This record gives sequence, structure tokens and C-alpha cells, in this order.
Amino acid sequence: MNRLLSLGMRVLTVLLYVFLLAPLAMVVVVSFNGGPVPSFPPTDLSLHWYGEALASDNFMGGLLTSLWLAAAATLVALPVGVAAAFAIARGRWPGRTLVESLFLSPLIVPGIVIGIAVLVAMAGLGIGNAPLRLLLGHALIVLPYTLRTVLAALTRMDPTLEEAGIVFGASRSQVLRHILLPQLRGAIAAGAILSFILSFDDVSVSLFLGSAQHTTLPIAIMSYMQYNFDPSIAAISAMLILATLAIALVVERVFGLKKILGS
Amino acid sequence: AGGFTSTVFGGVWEKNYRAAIVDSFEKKLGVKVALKLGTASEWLTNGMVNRAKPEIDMLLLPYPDSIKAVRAGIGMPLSPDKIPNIRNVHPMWFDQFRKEAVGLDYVAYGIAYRTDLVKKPPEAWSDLWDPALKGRVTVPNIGVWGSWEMLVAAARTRGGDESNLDPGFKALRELRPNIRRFFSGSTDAMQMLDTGEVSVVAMTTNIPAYALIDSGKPVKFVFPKDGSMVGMVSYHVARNTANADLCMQFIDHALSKECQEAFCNAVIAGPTNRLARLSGKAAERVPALDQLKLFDWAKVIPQMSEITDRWNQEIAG
Amino acid sequence: MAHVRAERLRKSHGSQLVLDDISLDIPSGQFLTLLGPSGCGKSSTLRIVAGLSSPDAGRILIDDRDVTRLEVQKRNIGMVFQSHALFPHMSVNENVAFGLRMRKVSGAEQQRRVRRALAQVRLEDFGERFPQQLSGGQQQRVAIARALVVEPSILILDEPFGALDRKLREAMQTELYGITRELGITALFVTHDQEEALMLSDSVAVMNRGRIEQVGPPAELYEKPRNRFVAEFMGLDNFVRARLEQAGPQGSVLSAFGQRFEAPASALPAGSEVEIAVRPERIRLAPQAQDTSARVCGRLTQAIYHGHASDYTVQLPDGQQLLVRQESAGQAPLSVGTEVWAHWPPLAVNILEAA
Amino acid sequence: MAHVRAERLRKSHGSQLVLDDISLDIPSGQFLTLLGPSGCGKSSTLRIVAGLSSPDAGRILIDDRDVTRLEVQKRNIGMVFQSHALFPHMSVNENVAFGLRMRKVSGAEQQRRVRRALAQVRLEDFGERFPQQLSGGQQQRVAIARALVVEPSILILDEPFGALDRKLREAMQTELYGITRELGITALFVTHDQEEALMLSDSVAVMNRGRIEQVGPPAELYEKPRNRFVAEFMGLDNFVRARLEQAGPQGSVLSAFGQRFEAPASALPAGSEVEIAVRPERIRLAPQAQDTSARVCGRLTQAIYHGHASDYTVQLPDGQQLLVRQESAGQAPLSVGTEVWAHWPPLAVNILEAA
Amino acid sequence: MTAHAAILAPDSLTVVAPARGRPPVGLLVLPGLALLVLGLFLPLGQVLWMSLNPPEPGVIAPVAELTLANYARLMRSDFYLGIVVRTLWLSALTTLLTAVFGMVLGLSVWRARPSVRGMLLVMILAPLLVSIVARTYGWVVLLGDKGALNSVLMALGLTDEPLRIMYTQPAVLIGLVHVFLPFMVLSLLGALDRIDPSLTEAAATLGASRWHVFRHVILPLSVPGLASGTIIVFSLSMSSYVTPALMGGSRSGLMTTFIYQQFSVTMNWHFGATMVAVLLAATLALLLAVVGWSRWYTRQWSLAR
Ligand SMILES: Nc1ncnc2c1ncn2[C@@H]1O[C@H](COP(=O)(O)OP(=O)(O)OP(=O)(O)O)[C@@H](O)[C@H]1O
Ligand SMILES: Nc1ncnc2c1ncn2[C@@H]1O[C@H](COP(=O)(O)OP(=O)(O)OP(=O)(O)O)[C@@H](O)[C@H]1O
Ligand SMILES: NCCCCNCCCN
Ligand SMILES: [Mg+2]
Ligand SMILES: [Mg+2]
Repeated sequence: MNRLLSLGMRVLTVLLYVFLLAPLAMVVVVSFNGGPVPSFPPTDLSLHWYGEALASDNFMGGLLTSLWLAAAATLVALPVGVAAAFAIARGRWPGRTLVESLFLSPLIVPGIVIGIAVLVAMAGLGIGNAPLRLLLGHALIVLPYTLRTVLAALTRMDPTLEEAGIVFGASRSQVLRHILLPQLRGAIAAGAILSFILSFDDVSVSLFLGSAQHTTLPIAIMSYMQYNFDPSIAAISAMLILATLAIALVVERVFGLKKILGS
Repeated sequence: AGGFTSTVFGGVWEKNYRAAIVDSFEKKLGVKVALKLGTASEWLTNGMVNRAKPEIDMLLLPYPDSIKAVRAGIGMPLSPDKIPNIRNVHPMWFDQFRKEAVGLDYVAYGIAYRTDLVKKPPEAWSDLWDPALKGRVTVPNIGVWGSWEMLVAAARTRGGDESNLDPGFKALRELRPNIRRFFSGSTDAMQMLDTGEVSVVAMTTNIPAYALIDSGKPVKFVFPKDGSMVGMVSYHVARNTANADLCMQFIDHALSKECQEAFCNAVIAGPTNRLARLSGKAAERVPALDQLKLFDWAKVIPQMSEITDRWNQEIAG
Repeated sequence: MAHVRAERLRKSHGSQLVLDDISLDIPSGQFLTLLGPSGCGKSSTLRIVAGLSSPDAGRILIDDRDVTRLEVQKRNIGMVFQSHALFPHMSVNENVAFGLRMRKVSGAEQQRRVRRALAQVRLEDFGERFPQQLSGGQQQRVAIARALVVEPSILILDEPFGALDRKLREAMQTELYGITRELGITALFVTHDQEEALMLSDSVAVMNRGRIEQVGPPAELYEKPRNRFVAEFMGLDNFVRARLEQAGPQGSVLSAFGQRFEAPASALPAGSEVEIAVRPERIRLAPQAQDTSARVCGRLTQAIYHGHASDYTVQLPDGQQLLVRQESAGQAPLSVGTEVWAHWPPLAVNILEAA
Repeated sequence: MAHVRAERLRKSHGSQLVLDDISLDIPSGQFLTLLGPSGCGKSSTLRIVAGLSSPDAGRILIDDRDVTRLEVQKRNIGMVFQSHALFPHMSVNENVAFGLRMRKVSGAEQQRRVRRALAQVRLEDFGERFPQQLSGGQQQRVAIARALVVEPSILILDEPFGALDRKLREAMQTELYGITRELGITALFVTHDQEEALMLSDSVAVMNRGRIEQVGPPAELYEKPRNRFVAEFMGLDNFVRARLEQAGPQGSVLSAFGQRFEAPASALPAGSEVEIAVRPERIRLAPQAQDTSARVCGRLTQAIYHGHASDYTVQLPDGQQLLVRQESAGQAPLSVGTEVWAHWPPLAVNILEAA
Repeated sequence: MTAHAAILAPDSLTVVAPARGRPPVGLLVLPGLALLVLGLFLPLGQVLWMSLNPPEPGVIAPVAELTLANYARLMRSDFYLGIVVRTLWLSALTTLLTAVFGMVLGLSVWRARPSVRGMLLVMILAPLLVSIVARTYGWVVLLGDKGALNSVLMALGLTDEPLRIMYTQPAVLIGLVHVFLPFMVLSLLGALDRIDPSLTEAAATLGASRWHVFRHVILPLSVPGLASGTIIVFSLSMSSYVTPALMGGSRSGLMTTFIYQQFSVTMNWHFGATMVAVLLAATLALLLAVVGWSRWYTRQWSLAR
């Protein structure tokens, strides 16, 4: 019985990994199509669409914009979210539960509404600066992740370690720097990774906040797809997967991913 | 050197637009034309929100956002004085915008279908109701390009028109058994057609369909016997822009015979400049003006909210 | 150097009163040990003195300055937590160096002192390990090194040797004794080991249920426990009710076990009902009665071997039991069931106020 | 009832060999204690016997069945972890009841047994508390109750009394002794307390650096330690090199301290270089030489008060030191600096193989 | 936080900190709150205000005139109420499946040797790296009428007709579970990583089977992570737009679908704002319950002492 259960678990686990990866594998396969439309299995193998994607100003410019935007939004939301997580986990003030929930509203409000609301508000203030607008919008939508992941980890953290820090002469900021943050490293990294990816992937909020000069990659892709139906999108996706894998491998080699994403 | 900001659709459309119109303009005047990607409704919203201090100097908008823009007074009046080439444009591409915008090109909506999956090729809108197509048709979802046209076309098959859409709703309700799904964009539609999820795309412009056809897929695109619906994009110069003159110079350039021919031949579309002549594939694939079925958008737009509700509940719900 | 005083501390957790009017005075450079049963409030007292929790009432004075609300990190404390509280993300070296880093001690000096502290706890070779890779006793020693290395003016130790074997424990005790005396560190120590308390301390406070029962120099507590609780805690046993027949500065006479016998002097008035106690190891067992002042006869009902000694239970005719510890001293242990005589010298009797 | 055997266990952590050929045999219902210095591999051994970690080589047999790969939960063990490992999200009652729940014991029976187990560890009133709300010793007792309540056939205890004061510890030892003997539980016990080990166990294994140095009944280890390591661990001290001048079954003659004196019988051949040891408490100090077989004169250099005894260091003329423990027995302690004579009876000498 | 728990409040940093005019740790919420209020609540407030204005498509500025007409329209429409229910139902289902599968995956990472852990995490995060459009194409290739799954099923003779999976409600569920799994797994790992392994060992020695160890030790101790994951996934499901639009069939519209419609097609911001208000209120109320429950559940053992 027990054995059956554990065998079942193992099978389920494998199936779940397959479930996660199968559609992506298809995308990668399709990206090697030489023909003008995606087909499966690929008609003639070629890297043609990789070349096309790499040669596109829109894609490459969008990629740059998306990279800095995701990085900046993460950098803004991370400290703010971590600080709020501390306030909620360690403070004793009324209304914490409500405030904790309110911090989730950027997740709940549809992106288009966030985009429009921010656009209208900034126009009302006479601010037409697209990078600033994008940054604000993206910082908002990733804030909940930085908060949540850290909050969950803080709930189960042994407070005697903080006490030991204080006893040995650490100021509050030193306790934070030397004891809490290193222990929350995994949670913070998880929050940062989610933030980065989500900002990088966002369409709805960016749509209303960008400008001719500042278009994100997903918007460029979306616009491309208004008239095109070719494998270059698959090629871009495949390149993103491969690039991420490469980065993960390097990080793994250099730092050990488990150190960053571990406890 | 100065410049201004306008809008542009992505993909091959942008490529051809730049090659045929923008590059030569930039070179001629030594200015920079910044083109914003995105969706029409977003451009329109931006125009409305930033009415006092426009971010987009000149909007290039498709139906129905172009008509909405006109109704919202986004664009400034245009005239042949500043844009001499307007004189060569067929008046219907200028007048329907209350002379506050002018059309760049037109495309025609038709039916795309899989030759291998369809026994009896559709020839008219009414063929979509063929019971043999049960669960094999996709129709644009409301709000998507072609959806309003679909409703009007449906109404017309049952004796209705843009001010009497009831027959259209009735007809589409009857079409429901055939509808596999409402598509959310041309890529979505072509993907379903390509993979055989559907056999017929009910209302699509020629550009995406010919992409499949030209790559050798068993697909055909037809302009229905009872008349193609029309898609059009138009230039709107934002009222408070500081770059109005430059925008108008650009429009004049875009409407020139050379640009119109270069652009329309490339994207397979109809020119608005009467002097422009199509050649090659474009000549075969673009219907003549008299094959087009126009309708009065101004009558549809005020009903949109109500139409959408009805569509959601009666057709999609 | 710091004179530490706790004044009338009181602390509750919910409805439970954990500390009930605790006062302590540790002169600069002295070593005070808290001794008491599990759950009596030792750790709670330590936490308040360290500043990690605040008392509901009362205050902490360091060198006559009220520090009850002073930030912990300004108190120059070294502390060994009962749960060790090692930083799991730091190596042993980093754990030990932590307090030095916070005190901005230079890198080379840090290294030197960390090495020395690790040598003191016999963990020279473990600097690169992480706490999870250490055994229980090794972890505890890292915690000790971490507290000693900062040369604090106040050292607070919560059962720091609980996980160590005797040899190591004795070595650590000696180190601790030396370091505190040498540097004049004021120390507050918790242990559950009476011997350790007596050996290390300048004074010992015996706690019970959040109160201090008696405080004084080790010998005083050992020799003159105020009441049965302290006496028991100091290892006294064989409590028996007795009557003080004669009392005086030269000695007294008691009646108990249905007989009269001599005992040391007592301040209590003649005629008092008292409680007497005799340490198990002060009683001698013999097969025959011998001529000492006090003796009773009984039957051996239990014998437990302890190595250098054996513990015997002697059942007396009146139903009372005596606990006796006999050094093994090479003889064969006595066998259960035999009749024996228990003897003790007059000076072995402790006279306590009756409870 | 379970006969537990460990055969040639070997275990490494990275490059460190933690267990090096450990074999143990615990007959059904017997009590074996592992004794050894901090970090010698006691906990590691326990974990392998429990099935919590698997050996790199060797196997575990329970009733002659190889269980090395058997799941932990099928072994019917009770275990007290060195770190307690109480479930933080369960009340004390729930913690103790856990094993019963897993065994599908009925609710009423669960309650009854939990109450009894908590009474055994003197925590009747703490059932509703959560582990974080308990003192260190209270937590440890909950861990003990949790292991005992399931009446396991094998009980594994890793320093279960480390955080308890002596009285409680003795009470718990008595409970443990009673329960294991009554129910015929096979027990594997780790302690760093020699007395505890000698008192509770049927046999004791002394470990050092991942090896077993000696295993046998308590008295055997205590009386006949095989080597200096075991001897030290058994509390022997005063190790001195000596020469076995005469050897025989009636007794032997040694030369050391520049003199000859009698000693017990030894199996070693006459003429061997040996190491001798005398327990500190077997040496008597006196201001004058007395007529016993062995005596040396020296100067008192240190005196440490321990309550019922004092520890003295005696410096001999040849530079060696003797450690002597004298029962206080009411006399005034000897004062440092005076000249004293140390005497010991012939039988107090232990003869060991020279290291 | 109950009164009982408040009394047991641990005397950690917080209690010690206010010594000598130290600002309380609660103030750390201010930067985040400021970002939220200035960046979202005020702008959003302006939009939500419009839900109380008379509806007029094309008008995009709030006015003073107030009416409940938009709310009345929504409340009176079985259709829109049905959408609210359908959205809640689908989100709940998505969350449930994600939680179950996320736990399985989370445990696989938690138990993995450190050397493979990184790679497992990358695999779990992978779905987030591919744009939804490309991902949908992948799904079509797999699940379409002529997709891999159907080919296999038909080749095996398990079915004569292809299973219709794409463009149905279940397809939306598949798509949502697929993209939201990484969020759940990461949240869960945050909690799992804080579980002392000796606790599971202790449970095993007490006779708990693997299932019981999970049920009685791992699951309760991962409640903070589970709550976090639930909260994130539920919120994301409630506001998901692209996946239902691309993978759903004709009847898969969710609240967000119609909110998008009102904002970008009919330009009836007033009614759109009304739906946003309802979406926000329903989701926040549910989340408040989850947050409160999780806090209540962990009150005894989070942070005590
Ligand atoms: N995870 C690990 N990695 C590396 N070394 C380890 C690990 N766990 C234990 N060790 C080492 O193995 C040795 C034996 O450890 P073990 O816990 O068995 O000791 P012990 O006898 O129980 O000691 P103590 O009495 O201090 O608890 C120690 O030297 C310890 O440092
Ligand atoms: N957070 C808490 N909530 C409720 N009661 C508590 C809490 N912390 C401690 N206590 C109680 O306070 C009393 C004193 O605890 P303390 O830790 O000071 O004991 P101790 O003397 O150190 O005991 P030990 O020797 O067992 O460590 C105990 O009875 C304990 O149960
Ligand atoms: N409420 C808008 C938040 C946008 C988040 N998008 C999630 C997409 C997941 N791929
Ligand atoms: Mg304590
Ligand atoms: Mg151990």
C-alpha cells in the first residue's frame, strides 16, 4: 500500500515535470522550422527564424527595454516589499491582516486597468515620461511577489538567531544585513526571480505605459503577431529558454543555484 | 532635425510601411519618424488621455477606432491646402472621417478555408451556415477586427443592416453550432486553420490568409460573392500637437502615387489614391472598389456597448 | 567590569507567573550561578538581564545605571543560549568572529582571537564547518567560543556544558574559571549541575517557581541550606522529622528513629520540631552495629551500582527509608535482603526548619 | 522485545570518517549505553540503528532480520533526539499522542496514556502548551514522554537527560529503568554522564573517534578498563608510568615515584613497562606519613571546593601532579601551600597496558 | 490576531526595539504603502470613482454626478453574475490543482540532492519563460484535434474521434495551472525549506508512514507557504486574461475578459470600473479570509518566544 503510494507519487512527479516542459519542448522544436509558418513536425530544419528574430530592431530594442525594466522594477520592489514583509511579520500594529491583503491588489486588478489608471494619473500630473511610467507600473505589479515570498519565510524564522545577533553587538541594521537577509536569501531570490520574469513577461500594463521609444519585448511580439504568423516568435521563446538555461548553468557553476534558491 | 511620433502595426506590415513610405520621407526631410507599436484602442486611449499635450502626434488608426477618434474629436481638420494629395483620394476615404482624417489604404475581409477539409468551398457569407461545417468555423470575437463587420454582414444576409442588427444576432445565434470558437486575433485564427482545429475562418483580411497560402498550405481565401467587407486605416493629426505641419507633410507623402503603389503592392491592399495602380499579386488579390460593401460605422459605434452585451449573452454566452 | 543588579523582576507569560520578585546582585567581576529545577525561571531571568525580554516590573542596573530599556547591543554581553542559536548560514569561524566583526575588530586580530577561542573549546580544526555538520557537543562548544571571544564585560551562560562529557566539561570549566577571573568578567551562569555551581561560583542563587529561595556563597548554601528545598537541591537526602531535645552552641541532642543522638549546634530553640537530613554518602553501612553516636538497623531493599560508589536503600522497621551511598573501595557490594546497620557521625546531621 | 545488532558499520561525511567499523549487540530487553567524547560518533550510530541514515557499509539486524533498508516507521522504535525535535505546531498533548495516533490507538486510550506519560515526566499540567512555551528541560521531558508513550520494542535515547537538574534526572532515570525492565524494551542510550551510564546499563560501549574502545558490563569497564582512554573516561586519573617488578595472581609489585609498592594482580608479565592510575577519591591526604603500602609527599598547589568533597592538586618533587578528591566530611579543608602526604591502598591501583 | 495570541506575543525584536526612541519595525511598511497608495490606489480610485458615474461610452473623466446604475446593471444581469461565479469557480479550481501539484513538485525539489535541485527549479520556472502565444502553439501541437495526444490515443485505439481539448474550459484550466505552478512551488519551497528535517525523522520514528509524515508534519508546517501560494495563484487566476482568451472556447470568458472589453472595445469605462470594483471586493474578501486563517493557524508556533 505504502509502496504503491510512493510509486504513484514518483509517477505523478515525473508526469508533472513532463506537463511543465512538454509545450515548451514543442515550441523549441517548432522554432527550427525553415518554412514561413510554424508546423509540427518541422518541415525543413533551419535556424532561419533565429536570424530573423535577431535581426529585428523591434525585438532587440524591446529585449533591451524589457531587461532594464524588469531589473529596475525588481530593484525598486524588492527592498520595499522586503521591508513591508518585516513590518507585517514582526510589527504589532492593528490592521496588519488588512494591509497584508491590500498589498495583493496589484495582482488582482487586471493589468489593463492598472495601465490605464497610471496613464491617466500621470497625464493628470503632466508627467509624460514613459520609462518612469513603465517603472511605476511594473514595480507595482511585482511588489506582491517580493512581499509574499519573504513574508512566508519570515513566519518560520527562529527569532533566537536575531537575539544572538543583538547580544553580540549587532545594531538593528547589522542584524538585518548579517543574520536576517542571509537567511532569507532563498526567499528573496525567489521573489526577485519571480518579479523579474513577471515584469519581463507583462503585456497588459506595459501596453498603456510605453512609448514609441520604449516598447517592451512582449509588446513587440504582440504587435508582430498582428500580421505575422511565422516561427520567429517560437525562435525568440526558444532563445529565451536557452539563454535562461545557460545563465542558470553558469550561476550553478559559479555560485551554486542551491545557495541562492536554497534555505 | 525634428521629428514626430506616429503609430504602426507590427510585423510585415511595419516592414513594408517603413520601406515604402517612412524611409523615403525621413531621407527627404532629414527628420525622424518615431513609430509606436501596440494596439489601436491603446493609441486611441492615449490620444484621449493626453489630449491637452499629445504624446502621439499623428495616429494611424483602423476601423472602428478611427471613427471613434473622429467622434471624440481627436484629430484636427485636414485639407488639400496642406495635403495636396487629398485631391487624388476618393472622397469616400476622406468624407466618412468628417475631413478630420484621411485613409491610407483599404483591405477586404473574406473567408479563408482549408481546401482539404472542406467538401463544398464557401462562396458567400451564407455558406457559413452550412450544417456540414458543424464545429468547424471560427468567427472573430466581439471587439476583434472583423467582428462588427461579421455582425453587419450577417444582418444583411437576413435583410437587416447597420441600424437594424436584430437579424444579424439571430443569424449568428443560428451559426453557433458551426462555431468552434471565437478567435481573438488573426494569428489565433490562422493557427487554428493551419493545425486543422477549424476548417473555415469566417471573417479575415487577406494578409494573414495569403501568408498560409504562399507557404503552400492547402488554404484558399475568397471574397464572398455578396460583397467583401472593408478594412481601412487612416491618419489623424492630434489637435494640440506641435508638429502638425510635419505630420501633414508626411500624410501628403504617404498619399503620393509612388508611395501608395509601393506600399499597397507590397502588403496586398487597395490604394486610396485613385491614380495609384496595383500590379502583380496585389492586382489579383485586391477587389475593386465596386466589389466592396461599405457600411456606416457612425451608426454602429453608438450601439457598441449594447451590441457587446448582446453578443456576450446571446452569441458567446 | 560591570556591577550587575536585578531588582524585583516580575514576568508573566499569559496567566502564568514566571518570575516573581527576583532580585540579584553580582558585584563586578564576580560569578553568580542560578540553580534550580527545570522550568523555575532561570532562562527567563537571563533573558531579562541580557535585555532580550523586558520585565513586567522591576529593573536591571549595570554599574548603577538603569538599563532596563537600553539596547542590548550596547551592553557588551557575551551569551551562550540554551539552544545554542548558532547562525546556520555562517561557518564556525564566522560564527565565532561575529561579535568581533560587530565590534569592528581588525581582520588579522579577528583571526587570531577566533583561533584562540576555538582552541579553548578544542575545535581548532572545525573552523570551516557549518553548524549542521557538527555534533551536539561541538555545536555547544562553538556557542561557548562565540561568547568568550568578545571578552565581554558581562557573560551570560545558559547551561553551556549540558552536552559535554565529563572530561571536556571539566576542561571547559577550568577555562571558564580562568578567563572570567583573569579578565574580571561579571558572569551569570545557569546550570543544573550542583557540583559545577559550587565549583565555579562566587555565589549561588537557588530558584524555585520563579522565586529565589536562597542566595549566598557556595559553602554557605551547601553547609547551611535554609530549607528543605535548598537542602534537597544541594544533594541532601534522608529527611526525617525530629525533635530538638537540647540545643546549644556546642552541639545539640535530637530524638528521632525512636532514639536520641548527638547533632551539631543549632540556632533553633530546644523543644522545636525540626527536620533533619543526612547526606547519603555520610552514612556508613555495616553488618554489625558499631559504636558511633547514631545508628539504626534495617534491611537492604535496593542496590544500584554507580562505578566508584553504590546507592543502597535501607528499609527501617518504622517504614522509613534511608538512602545510602557507599564508596565501592574495592569491597564486594552488599547484597539486597541482608540486615545492615546504618551509622552516621554527629556532624553529618543537618538541622532545618520544619517545613 | 527485540534483539538488536549492528554489524561493522562504517559511515563518512565527505572525507571525514565518522564511524569506523562499529559493531554492537544488544540482546532483547537489554540496555546498552554508548559513552564517548563529544563528536565521537554516538549520535551517528543511533541514527543508523534507528534507520534515519544508512551506513556506507555494514548492516543492522533486528531479531536476526536484516533491516538496514527497512523503513523507519516499521521498526517500532521510540527515539529521543538530542535536539528534541518536538513538533512546533502541536501542543504537548498532541506531540505525545502522535505515536499513538499513528498506531491507531483509540481516543480514550490515547488520552489515558498521554496523561500517564506526562505524569511520568512531571508535566501533568503542560498538555495544552506549545513547545515554544516551554523551558529547555520541559521540552526535553516532552520528548522523553513522546518516546516512552508508544511502549516501543526498541528505545533509542540521545542524551535524554542533558537539560535536567539532578533530582529530576534521577527521578527520570528511575522511571526509565523501571519502564524498560518492566516492558522488556531493548534500549540504546547515549549519555555523557559516566554515572548514568553505569547505573542504567546492562552493558556500556566506550567510543572514541568512530571506533569502539571497549564494550562490557559497567563493572567490568569500571574495574578493568582496557586502556588509558577508557580508564580516563571511567573517571580514573593520576596516570603514571611504572614498571611491573613482580606479577602474580596474588598481587604484584610496582616501581614508580622512585619507590616500590604493592598493587593488585595483573595478567601482564613481570618486567613490563605499564601505566598505573589511581582514582582521585581513593587517595587520602594527611599532614603526616602513615603506614600504608604506598605514600608520596608533595605540596598542595590547588584546592577546589565541590560541596561534599574538595579537589586538591598535589605537586610531587619530581614534577608530577596528583589529583586528589577528599570528602569534606565536616573537617576544615586543607590549605594551599602546605606539605602533605598522599596515601593509597594497594587495591586502589589500576594497571593498564602502556599506551 | 486573537487577544489570546497577543498576550503570548513573543518578546523578540519588536519588544526590545522601542527602547530609547527607536522607531517601531511597523514603520517599515510605509515605503511599500506609499508606493501602493500613490501608484495604485489613488489612480485606481479615480477609475473606480467612475463606476459611480452615469455610464457614457467614450467619456474617460470622472464627474461629480453619482448613480448606482452600473452596479444595478451588473447585479440585475444573470449573465454577469454568472461570470462572477464562473470566474471564482475556475480560480478556485486552478488554485486547488496548483496547490496539489505544486506540493508534489515542491516536495520533489525539497527532497532532491542539492546538486540537482537547481536544475529542477529551472525546469519548474521554465513555463514562465515562454511567451503565452508561443506556449499556446505548443499546447495546440500537443492537445489539438490532430495533436500528439490525440494521435497517440487514436493510434492505440482508445478513441475513434479526437478528444476536443483545445479551446474548451478544461484547456483554460490546463493553461492556467501550467503557468501558475511555478508561483505555487516557489512559495511552498519558502516554507518547506524552513522545516527542520529532524521533525520528519521524529515522526517516522513514531511510526508515521510517508503519507502521515506529510499529512501531520510537512503539510501543517508549510501552511505559510501554501497560504502565500494560494493567495498569489488565486489572485492571478481571477485577473488572468491572455490564457483564457487564447486557450478558451466560445464560452470561456472570465471577468477580466469583459473588463478588457469595456475598457478597450466599448470604451465604457464606467461599467468596466464597476466590474473591477466587484472583482477586487470579492477577491480581497476571500484573501483576507485566507490571510487571517493562515495567521490564526500559525499563531502558536510562528515566532513564539
Ligand atoms: N553533516 C555532517 N557533515 C560533516 N560532519 C558531520 C556531520 N554530522 C556529523 N558530523 C561529524 O561526525 C562526527 C560524529 O558526530 P556525532 O553527532 O555522531 O557525534 P556525537 O558522538 O553524537 O557527539 P556529541 O556528544 O557532541 O553529540 C563529529 O565529529 C561531527 O563533526
Ligand atoms: N513563551 C512562553 N509562554 C508561556 N510560558 C512560558 C514561555 N516561556 C517560558 N515559559 C514558562 O516559564 C517558566 C520558566 O521558563 P524558563 O525557560 O525560564 O525555565 P528554566 O528555569 O530555564 O528551565 P530549564 O532548566 O528547563 O531550561 C517555565 O515553566 C515555562 O514553561
Ligand atoms: N493583474 C495583472 C498582473 C499581471 C501578471 N501577469 C501574469 C502573467 C503570467 N504569465
Ligand atoms: Mg532554561
Ligand atoms: Mg550527539
